[in-house]
Amino acid sequence: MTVKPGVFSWILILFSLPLIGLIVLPLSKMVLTPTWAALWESLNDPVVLEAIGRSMTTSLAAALICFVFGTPLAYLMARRDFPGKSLVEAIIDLPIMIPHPVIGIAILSLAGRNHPLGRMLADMGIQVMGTLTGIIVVLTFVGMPFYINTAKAGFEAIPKRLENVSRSLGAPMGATFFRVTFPLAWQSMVLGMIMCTARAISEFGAVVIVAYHPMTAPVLIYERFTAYGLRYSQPVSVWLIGVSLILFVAMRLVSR
Amino acid sequence: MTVKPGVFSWILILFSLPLIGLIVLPLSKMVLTPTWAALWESLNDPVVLEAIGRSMTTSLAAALICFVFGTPLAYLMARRDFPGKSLVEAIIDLPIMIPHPVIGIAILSLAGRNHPLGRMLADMGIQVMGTLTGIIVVLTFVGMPFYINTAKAGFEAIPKRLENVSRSLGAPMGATFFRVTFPLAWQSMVLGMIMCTARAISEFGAVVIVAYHPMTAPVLIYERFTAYGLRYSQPVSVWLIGVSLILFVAMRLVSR
Amino acid sequence: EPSGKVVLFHAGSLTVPLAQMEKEFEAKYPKVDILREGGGSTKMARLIAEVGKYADIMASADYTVIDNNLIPKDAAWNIRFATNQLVLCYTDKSRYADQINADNWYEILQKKDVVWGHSDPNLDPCGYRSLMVLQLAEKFYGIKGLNQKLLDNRPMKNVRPKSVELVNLLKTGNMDYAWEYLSVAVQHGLKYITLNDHINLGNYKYDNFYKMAEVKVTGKKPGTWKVKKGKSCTYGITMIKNSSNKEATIAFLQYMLDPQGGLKILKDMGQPPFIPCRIADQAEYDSLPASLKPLVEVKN
Amino acid sequence: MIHLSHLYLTLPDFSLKDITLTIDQGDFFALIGPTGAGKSLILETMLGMLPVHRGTISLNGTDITRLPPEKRGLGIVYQDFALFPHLSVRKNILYGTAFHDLAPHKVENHLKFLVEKLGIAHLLDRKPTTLSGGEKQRVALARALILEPAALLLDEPLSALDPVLREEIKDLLRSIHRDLGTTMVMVSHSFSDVFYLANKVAILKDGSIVQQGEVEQVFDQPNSRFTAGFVGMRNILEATIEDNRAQTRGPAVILPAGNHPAGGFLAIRPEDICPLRAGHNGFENTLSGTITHMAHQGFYFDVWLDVAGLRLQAVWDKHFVLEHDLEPGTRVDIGFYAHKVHVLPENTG
Amino acid sequence: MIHLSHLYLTLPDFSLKDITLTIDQGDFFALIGPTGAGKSLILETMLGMLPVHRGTISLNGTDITRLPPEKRGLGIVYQDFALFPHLSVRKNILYGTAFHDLAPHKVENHLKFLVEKLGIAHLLDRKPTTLSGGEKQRVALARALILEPAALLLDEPLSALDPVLREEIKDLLRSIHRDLGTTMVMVSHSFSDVFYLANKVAILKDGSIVQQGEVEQVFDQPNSRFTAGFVGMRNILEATIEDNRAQTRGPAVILPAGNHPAGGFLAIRPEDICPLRAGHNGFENTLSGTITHMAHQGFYFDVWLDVAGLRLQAVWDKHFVLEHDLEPGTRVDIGFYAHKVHVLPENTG
Ligand SMILES: [Mg+2]
Ligand SMILES: [Mg+2]
Ligand SMILES: [Mg+2]
Repeated sequence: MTVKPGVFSWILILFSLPLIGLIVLPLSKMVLTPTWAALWESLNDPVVLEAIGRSMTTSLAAALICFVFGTPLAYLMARRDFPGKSLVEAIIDLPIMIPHPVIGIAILSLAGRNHPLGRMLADMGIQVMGTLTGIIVVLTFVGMPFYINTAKAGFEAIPKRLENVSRSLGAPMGATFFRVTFPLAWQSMVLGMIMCTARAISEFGAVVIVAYHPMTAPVLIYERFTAYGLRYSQPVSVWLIGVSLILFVAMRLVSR
Repeated sequence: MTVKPGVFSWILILFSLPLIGLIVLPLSKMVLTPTWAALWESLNDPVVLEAIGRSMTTSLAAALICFVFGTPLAYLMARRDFPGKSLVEAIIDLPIMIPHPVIGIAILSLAGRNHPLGRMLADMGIQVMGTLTGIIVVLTFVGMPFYINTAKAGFEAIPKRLENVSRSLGAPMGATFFRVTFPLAWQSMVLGMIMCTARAISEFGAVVIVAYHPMTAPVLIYERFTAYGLRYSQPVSVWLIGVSLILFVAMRLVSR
Repeated sequence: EPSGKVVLFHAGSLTVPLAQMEKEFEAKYPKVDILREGGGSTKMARLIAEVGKYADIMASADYTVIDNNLIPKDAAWNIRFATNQLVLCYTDKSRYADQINADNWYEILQKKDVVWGHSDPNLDPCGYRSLMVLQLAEKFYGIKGLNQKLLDNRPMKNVRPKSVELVNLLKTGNMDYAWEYLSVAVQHGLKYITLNDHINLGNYKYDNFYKMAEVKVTGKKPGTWKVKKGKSCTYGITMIKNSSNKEATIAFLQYMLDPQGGLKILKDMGQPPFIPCRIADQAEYDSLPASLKPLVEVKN
Repeated sequence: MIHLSHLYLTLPDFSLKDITLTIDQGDFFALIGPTGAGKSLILETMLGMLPVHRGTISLNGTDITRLPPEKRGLGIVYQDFALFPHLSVRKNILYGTAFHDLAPHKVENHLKFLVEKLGIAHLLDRKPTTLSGGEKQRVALARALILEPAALLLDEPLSALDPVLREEIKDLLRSIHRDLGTTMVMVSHSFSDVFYLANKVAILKDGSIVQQGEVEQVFDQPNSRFTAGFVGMRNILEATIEDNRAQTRGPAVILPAGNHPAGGFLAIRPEDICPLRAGHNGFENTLSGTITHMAHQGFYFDVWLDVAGLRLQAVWDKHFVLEHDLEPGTRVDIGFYAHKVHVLPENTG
Repeated sequence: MIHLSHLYLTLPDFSLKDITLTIDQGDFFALIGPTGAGKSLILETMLGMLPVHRGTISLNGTDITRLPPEKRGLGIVYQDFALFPHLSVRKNILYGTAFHDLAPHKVENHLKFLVEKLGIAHLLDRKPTTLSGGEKQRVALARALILEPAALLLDEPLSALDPVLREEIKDLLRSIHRDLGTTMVMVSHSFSDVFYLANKVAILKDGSIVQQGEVEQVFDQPNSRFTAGFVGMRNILEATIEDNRAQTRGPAVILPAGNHPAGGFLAIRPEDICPLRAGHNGFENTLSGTITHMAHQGFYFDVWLDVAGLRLQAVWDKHFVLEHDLEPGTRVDIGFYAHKVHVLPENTG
């Protein structure tokens, strides 16, 4: 019923399998190993529930911060040319390449009382070490490139002409943004928030340095794994992944 | 000399500053703190050099694996429609959201002797736990979405018509790919490898579970930080970030 | 000549002296590569016993961790090789740094604006030992409820997995005071308060007093608990049974337990070694590799 | 000969339905229709880029329905030229020769001949990005022609060009077709291009062929309102018919002899509505009307007339209009032949 | 009145140079030139979307060079319509009214008037994605017109449309201009659209204005080879000139009286080269030639002639060609007026 797929297509498929397998095999093993009993048991463990809830809320908070402060940045990057723009682009991508412990260390060393910024924060009653605040700062750091790049692509996909028309019709830049650009880019912004939340939920290395307690789910999983072994870390992983997926699907549905 | 930038532009810039600051402030503090003496000293420490070398080589190896196996996958995703395509897309993005310790745990539990795959690997003399192999597997896992998504965007940007013309001129699919698609998408592939390497170089949580030794640079940084303190971890971070940046610039130049 | 890799799991508090020993030993035997992995002792032991991670040697900050987790399945013997004591560390910049002393430390630690912490009792012997110090202080100073009052001023966020991590929190000003082993305080150049022998867990002569302190730590699975009783800080070391490089492993142990080798480094770094090292009973002594026997005596 | 037989193709948002076409050796065949009618899809299907769901395509008697594109021997030239941007003009043109068993000196001679004919000999070492639109189109033509394709498919070859270049390339296509005898299949949405270049045409609408045949025949005898409008019959009048007399909403019109339906539409080209001049008295229909407005179109004028309540559009020679001082409000006598009145049945699209 | 005075604009890969234009109240002004000449850039500059590097723009005497777009009161209609896809047709049209101080009932009346005039009253609750190209263009026009802009800028308003729709929208633009008196500035690359719609035209090439003026005047008196080619003078002949006699590479040609340069080019429209018929004997130039080839263009024929070695192109009425059985090889006598021969100085582009 179709144009014959050549040998080449089969080669492509064959070569594609290893990477798909590399993702699917360990994860399905991971998800399928825990018994229902173990899953149920961990669902009754308040520590587990709290950690998952904490991961969700801090990651969402990070995504929200990215939405508020990253949207203007993404819009600037999509629409304006200015000297040093590619430097700013590189800076936005930096969090991807900075080793995770370094992220945690760098943020901690700013936040301590031996740094003016840390003293300022302390005077304002803001603590970073071992607080939800600190976790959110770290997660914002790691999630930001995902939000900004996705939102930027969304803005770039909106024809500049629509904004031009809006302005020619008397709408100043701000009104144009809120009446035309924003509603049209909304889906990419939600997608960006999903990407940002996803990246934030997975973070461990930077979080564990800034806050061992209160524990996020990845830290709990690590702690359980190292202290009790696989059997006690797997159910937590399964729940975390499951809840995340539900969250992402829900976000996508809402953005329709 | 230009159309007057409105209040709105200034608001955008103002809102963009916090996130830029969040990246720039901790990192510049990080990079500027170590003395030249400390930097020089750590450059004479074979452990540091080995760890940075190991991070570079394993990350590049992961990028190379992604290039070999991810390119066909990216091309399929860019050019073919098939049932379940969006499922495959979701699978490719999964590594971004899987908590890093879970990645390490999942890969270890496949590779252990309690799993048929692990036994098979063991019989072939392949060890995952505590080996460069294991590190590369983990880094491939975390870097893959970056390579595939970047390469896919590159393929999508090449007009399908160029491939159609090539085929109408007698070139089979394979020849078309290597003579037309590949040379035109080459830059995105290199960009994808840079993104993949960058992501891989930063990984800590998954690596530390699969291989504490041999130490990659982020593990060494973590170890130095927790055991000796900031003063001994910072120079390693600075060198790692510096070498990575040089690597990325070099890759971009080569791809011209 | 010994060669190959030797994987050494150790208490975080041994990181600095062991790094020095690794250097010296690798200089002596260039074909050997010592690979160290430091962490809370309990955690490291569980990594071997329960997760099945590979190690040749386990050196614990509490020798009972080896008895409880590794013997008999993963190890045959347990050599005690050094002692230590707990001190309260701080820096110039810590709040009330100019006021604190051995008599008023527990008042300072109750001040609302003071941030102090210790390592995780479930993962690190230094952690539960820090808690024991607080209990013993209540008894020793005769202040009812002191322990609880102190704990009330220490939110969970001030509990970190490894005691050595706290050093950085002190140095960056994220924390004011932290409980550490004396050796760690010396090695990292921290200021510290030395406590009365009754409460510092450093003198085995007070083991009977120490016994009154009891700390609940997590058991083999989440939700189960076991009780740790106070005891002087005694470091233990063992060789893991399934070590695949026994030659180099024993060579390192031989170097480490030598009063002119590893023990000297320990001593220089503020951690009093046992010379000679000690083992619990004759049966364990008999199971030692021959080359180690001269360095060890049976003594309880 | 290319033969498409009852071809069906279903895409998510579009489908081709029952396409049957025959393109003979040496034909210049045009596929024409409004945007989205499926013209380009037919080309893609002939090329083998899209899966056919039902029906067959044959080339010189061989079934090629399932053959991959590289084995079909058809050339394609796209609207946007689709030159390989990383290859020089020479390498672009020679690209396909690597996949065919051709003697090197013959390739070299053929290249020389083609670049001379197409006027691009001086461009061989340039990169495509440095070329103008017309130059690009010539290179794209050379690249396809050097393989002597069984047929050359042209997907709107003139759309992306400026008017001046468009004329140039139109002439070039005409001369290629005349001199090399290449079978051509062109997609276009302009009937005037078709008129200039093609000998056969198929008119598409919503994925189906509405009418096909010789260009002159389709031009003269559209079979539906749609085709009539498309081939430039701007006067389409509702009418009731009795014998060869049609009653419009305005005057009555004499039709050519023959059997006509009782009701339907009359279609008349504006250029067939002539002013009455001395010596032209063969018109079966002569009427009188008033010019309502006029538009100067360069060589000719568009003239709108009110003829007893009927609105008619005519195209008149510039010289005539100027010589007779025609302007809105002028009363004129007009005439048209009965055989220029096309009768379309009521139920056509 | 819009006045652009010595405007300069530099972009990374293009620049506008010394653009000076005056568009009077009620003008239909066309900007025309090949792709990439900078036509659309001038519109963007007038709108305020691009920074001007030198020069001024004034609207009714007020300098608006630095004014943001929303304060200029100019309307724009783009080739791709640029409707807001998330808003209904009604909300699209009313979009701009929120930013102007207009009485609600006046807005409602104006809306009603416009949608009637533009024939889109039945579409008000639809989403733009469900509209055809012509409908979209009407909505875009209504959206701009409801604000009664000082001028309406049209960026190739016909390019994205099918030929049939194109005629429709062309008529619509004409009637809007006639009935509402809106000043229009249209970018186009087709001279025939300009002819139909505009009263004034500026011809652009590589960012500069080559010629501007009344449409008829530019059409009749191009000042360069470039403009001559652009306005359809397909016969451009090298010549040496003495008094009013020009020697081409073929026959000699009589020029209109006046001062001519010693050398240069002659430009003649194909429609000005007429066949000699009875009663037409006023031609200063009468020549004899052979038809080399012909192309049927619907209403007319393109005819190529060899006249004593000179290649000339003519456009002849279809009826004339058919009545006289003209075909390639036929020998014909032709004539053209001296005043239809345009003399262009040597050094023009
Ligand atoms: Mg070593
Ligand atoms: Mg098409
Ligand atoms: Mg344009």
